[in-house]
Amino acid sequence: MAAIDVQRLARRYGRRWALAGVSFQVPEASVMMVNGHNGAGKSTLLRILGTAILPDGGSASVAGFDVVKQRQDVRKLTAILSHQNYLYESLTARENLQVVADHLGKSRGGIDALLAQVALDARANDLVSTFSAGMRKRLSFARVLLQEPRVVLLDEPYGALDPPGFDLIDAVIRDLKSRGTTILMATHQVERAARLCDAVITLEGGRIAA
Amino acid sequence: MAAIDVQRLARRYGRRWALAGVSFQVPEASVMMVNGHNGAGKSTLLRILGTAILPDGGSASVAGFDVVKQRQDVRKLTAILSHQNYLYESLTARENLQVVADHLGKSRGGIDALLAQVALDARANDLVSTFSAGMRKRLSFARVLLQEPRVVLLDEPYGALDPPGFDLIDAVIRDLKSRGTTILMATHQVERAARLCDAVITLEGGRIAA
Amino acid sequence: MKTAWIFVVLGVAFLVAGSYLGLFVAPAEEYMGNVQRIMYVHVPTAWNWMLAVLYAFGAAIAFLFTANAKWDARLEAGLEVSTLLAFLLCCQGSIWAKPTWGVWWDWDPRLTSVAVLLFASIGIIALRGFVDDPHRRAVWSAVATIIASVDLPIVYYSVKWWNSLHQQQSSPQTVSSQFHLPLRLNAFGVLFLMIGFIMLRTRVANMNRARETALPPMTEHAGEIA
Amino acid sequence: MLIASLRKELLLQWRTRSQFMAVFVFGAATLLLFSFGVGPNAEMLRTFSSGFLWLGLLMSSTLTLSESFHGEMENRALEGLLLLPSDPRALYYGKAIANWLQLTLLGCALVPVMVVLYDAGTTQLLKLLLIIALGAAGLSAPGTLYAAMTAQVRAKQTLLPLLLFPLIVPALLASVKATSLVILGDPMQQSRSWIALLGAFDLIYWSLCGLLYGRVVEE
Amino acid sequence: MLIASLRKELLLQWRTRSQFMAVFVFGAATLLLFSFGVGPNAEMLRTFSSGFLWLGLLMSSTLTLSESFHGEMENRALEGLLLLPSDPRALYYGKAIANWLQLTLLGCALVPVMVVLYDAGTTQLLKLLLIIALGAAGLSAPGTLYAAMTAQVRAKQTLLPLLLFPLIVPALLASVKATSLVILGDPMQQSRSWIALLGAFDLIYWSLCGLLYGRVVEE
Ligand code: HEM
Ligand SMILES: Nc1ncnc2c1ncn2[C@@H]1O[C@H](COP(=O)(O)OP(=O)(O)OP(=O)(O)O)[C@@H](O)[C@H]1O
Ligand SMILES: Nc1ncnc2c1ncn2[C@@H]1O[C@H](COP(=O)(O)OP(=O)(O)OP(=O)(O)O)[C@@H](O)[C@H]1O
Ligand SMILES: [Mg+2]
Ligand SMILES: [Mg+2]
Repeated sequence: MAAIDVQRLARRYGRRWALAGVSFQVPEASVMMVNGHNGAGKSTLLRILGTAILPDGGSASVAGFDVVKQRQDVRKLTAILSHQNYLYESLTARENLQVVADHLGKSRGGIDALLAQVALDARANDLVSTFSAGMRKRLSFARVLLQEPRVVLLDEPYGALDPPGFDLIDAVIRDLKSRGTTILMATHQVERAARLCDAVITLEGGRIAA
Repeated sequence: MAAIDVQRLARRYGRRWALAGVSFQVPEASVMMVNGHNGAGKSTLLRILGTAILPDGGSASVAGFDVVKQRQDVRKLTAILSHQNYLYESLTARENLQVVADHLGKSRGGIDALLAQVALDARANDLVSTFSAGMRKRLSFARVLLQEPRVVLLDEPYGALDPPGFDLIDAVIRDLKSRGTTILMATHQVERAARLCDAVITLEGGRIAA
Repeated sequence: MKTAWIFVVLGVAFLVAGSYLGLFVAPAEEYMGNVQRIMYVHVPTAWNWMLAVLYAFGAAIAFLFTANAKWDARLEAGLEVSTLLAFLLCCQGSIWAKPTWGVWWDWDPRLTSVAVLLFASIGIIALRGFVDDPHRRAVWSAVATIIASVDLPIVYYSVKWWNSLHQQQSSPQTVSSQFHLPLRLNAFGVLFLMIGFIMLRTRVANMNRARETALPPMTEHAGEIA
Repeated sequence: MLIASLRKELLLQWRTRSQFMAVFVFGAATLLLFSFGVGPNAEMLRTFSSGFLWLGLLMSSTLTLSESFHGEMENRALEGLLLLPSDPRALYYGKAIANWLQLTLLGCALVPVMVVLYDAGTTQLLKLLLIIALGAAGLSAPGTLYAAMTAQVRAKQTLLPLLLFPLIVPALLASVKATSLVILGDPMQQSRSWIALLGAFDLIYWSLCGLLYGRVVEE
Repeated sequence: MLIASLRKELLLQWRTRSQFMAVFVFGAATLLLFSFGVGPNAEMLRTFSSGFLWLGLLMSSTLTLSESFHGEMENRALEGLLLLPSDPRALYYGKAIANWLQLTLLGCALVPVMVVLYDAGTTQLLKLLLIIALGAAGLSAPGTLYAAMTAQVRAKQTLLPLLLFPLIVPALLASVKATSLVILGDPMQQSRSWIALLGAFDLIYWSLCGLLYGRVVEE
């Protein structure tokens, strides 16, 4: 069974279709890249699959659960790296991850290792409000990993990262895939992502380009 | 005379030096790339040169004017593309540019051409709050061009843009340079930028790496 | 559409008849004189206001359970008509209060609960103006309407308790039978008018929503729109 | 889950504790302004003191409440928590309890200000504390719900009081009445029934708002 | 430049015009709440009416003022304008004038509410308009300055009234006094001198704040 199954999905903002009927599948333990121009609807697609917003038409299931009717089940198994980074500005990097761990009912034990993985261990006790653009991206990536998701949705994961950061993302994606995680990634770094991906779809004006 | 002249520039946030004595020059009508890891101090450097923040030590001049003592002169000649995009969310794309033109005492005539240049002409009358990440970036780039600056400071210009957007930026940078504009660009797209640049500096922990 | 206009016409007819009787046929009241004739609109307005609030409350509950945009349109209509009625009620009451009680306003249970609900519904209408997303707008106004309606009995009883020492209202039972007919006529007049208005307003709301959600056609690939 | 949520709220509040001081000064300033409005009439001031106390607390509470969603909205952190997933009710009660604690503290801190400004003292401090705690609960429960709503739209500072104030009237009236009985003397032992009424409001608000919160924060 | 700035402000306000309605309702609700505080005492209400009117306007004004910097701060648009460069004074006066217009309008809209709620009418409408316009100017000039300051920090909603209220007291007192003379009758023609005083405050505020604005918004 496909890890992500999207059928004629549609979503509108006001009087404009951001997604106008998109269908595709992502098999388990594979990496798919979503391409497309600015405003093509990539973020909208990922936000629907991550159950952050509701679709206006069609259907989609993630890890076997419907994104409208079984939102809580979908949420248990997916994590999304979004344009919004979901960080508390007035908490430190470590506290941000601790809050997530607490809400997931996880132990706080693995947090330091995660911070080291994204090269933020030296800044673990600094407030997020003092972080540079790339450091925020790193922390929100760590936040995604902390959730140990079965399906990962990455919206522009390379944005604001430095070259070692690019390599970090690549390595983690390979690792996740080898452990059976499914990854859907929207990015403009086509060449870099192509090396990782098993499949590619291109959106154009809310539809899959021919 | 160098278009940008930076001497032992330093800037701190709280007890951490974001820039710890940086010196370099950028000749007129040339393109320089600033490299460096996340948190190396690139944005801080650009914001000082754009007179958005003040340095804590050293000195810098842009187009012959000191960034501390002659801020208004510097501002007349420079434009900065910053992590903050300086856009009014509740105005449309066109109105945003009109506001800038009005404040500069420029005519509003060239705005439509600019919008077409960044491929936003179809969305000119939509509110910025409905724009995708890349569309905002395009609009703030148009905002920079509207100022007709002599010195351009670009902080991560490729971020959030799609591949045609990358090419657009490259073309515009080449064009600006051929017309005598000096460009200082901080980016992580090292290979792409290397094709454009006349010189490169790399920051590391607020210093120029050896 | 047609029925709505029939209701409006009927309402106006009843109101004209009732008001004619109330103003020119019924005798003036003993203590208050002619001012008292405001009662013929005041009391019907009050009754129907309560009905409108109930209607809005019902629509809000129905929306939360069905998520059907139709209920949102009904909620919007009910809310606005009830706001209008509450406003009229306050105006009529104030005009009446000035000569009888010597003040425009007084903090008695009825008045307070009307004022509270008037402001609450204005707040909800304002909220609707700020939310662009139609779904959110509907959910939020339904939630706010429910809370405000639950609040209504609480306000009524708490204020009653609060002011229990100096009640100023005379009791409706003292109304003599000569006043009944115009009162009844007007009550039905306002009721019909209100039903007509709510129907018309619902239609406008549905049309607004349709316009707001008017879309260029999608390809045949697209799924059904909920 | 509730523990996790409450812990987070308290941590956030601790980080922005200077806000509490600012709100307190604001409340005190409001009390002062009221006394300006009434003019130099000591007897009148004492009579209205409890009303002014609660009005001051009400005004300040909108600041506390809307601030409590500031950090949640900056990077849409609240959405992030919901997607984990977290139970919206746990998130709600965590925040409502934290806000309740802060408002109770604020109310207690404003009492001495009232005593000094309006010459309105009492010896029944425990009873006063109880009233303040119950009244603050009545503010916090719907306040947290509405703050969640308005935090997501423009003009939040305006809409929050607009929606909240009418709603809060019964709890406010009961609190004012109970407080004024405590301050001005309560020969007929009426304050008990007001306190009971206040408790009843709290019960209704705390259960109803917890149920509705999920609908408000989910799209 | 001033034209450009004013034009921008009016456009922004037009886009957020629903905010104005909301602030008005808020102001009206505040007036209602004040009368709750005083209780059912008609004579007293009339006496305090002008004080309450101005307090209500003051409360509402902080909403208008801080909202007027909301759009500027979202993407640091104000910084963007300063870097063009724009003259900070033009930016200031543009915003201050726009805020003044809005507050004057608001004050006028609140008068009928006051008349109805407090039974406090007058026939000297032109004089009242003058007082409201002058008083609104006294609110808007320092208010815009402080709103710029507080918009850049956390807890802005709290800090703005806190900083503004003490500063505004003289202008407020003069406005209250002048208004109450207009409403309650002015046998000794004192209102003239209060209006003159108000004008003098305005002159000082408007010139001083324009000078200081540049220092506040530049780093
Ligand atoms: C639920 C709302 C209301 C209901 C059911 C209601 C009902 C009534 C009824 C039945 C009467 C007739 C009493 C009589 O003539 O013996 C009355 C009188 C009156 N009402 Fe209302 N009313 C409501 C709201 C208001 C409001 C908002 C005002 C505003 C000031 C108001 C002001 C008055 C006045 C001044 C009288 C005459 C008082 C008197 O006879 O002593 N009422 N109302
Ligand atoms: N909140 C919103 N309100 C209105 N329109 C929106 C909103 N968000 C997105 N849109 C519109 O929906 C379309 C798709 O946007 P989306 O953010 O999904 O694009 P994207 O593919 O992620 O673009 P980018 O590469 O620039 O991030 C765009 O036309 C955009 O203007
Ligand atoms: N407002 C701030 N308060 C405190 N520290 C800050 C602030 N802004 C930046 N810093 C710190 O200054 C250093 C340099 O930040 P800067 O934003 O210049 O980095 P950068 O090179 O632009 O990084 P990136 O590639 O991630 O954008 C970092 O250590 C950062 O944490
Ligand atoms: Mg996107
Ligand atoms: Mg940077």
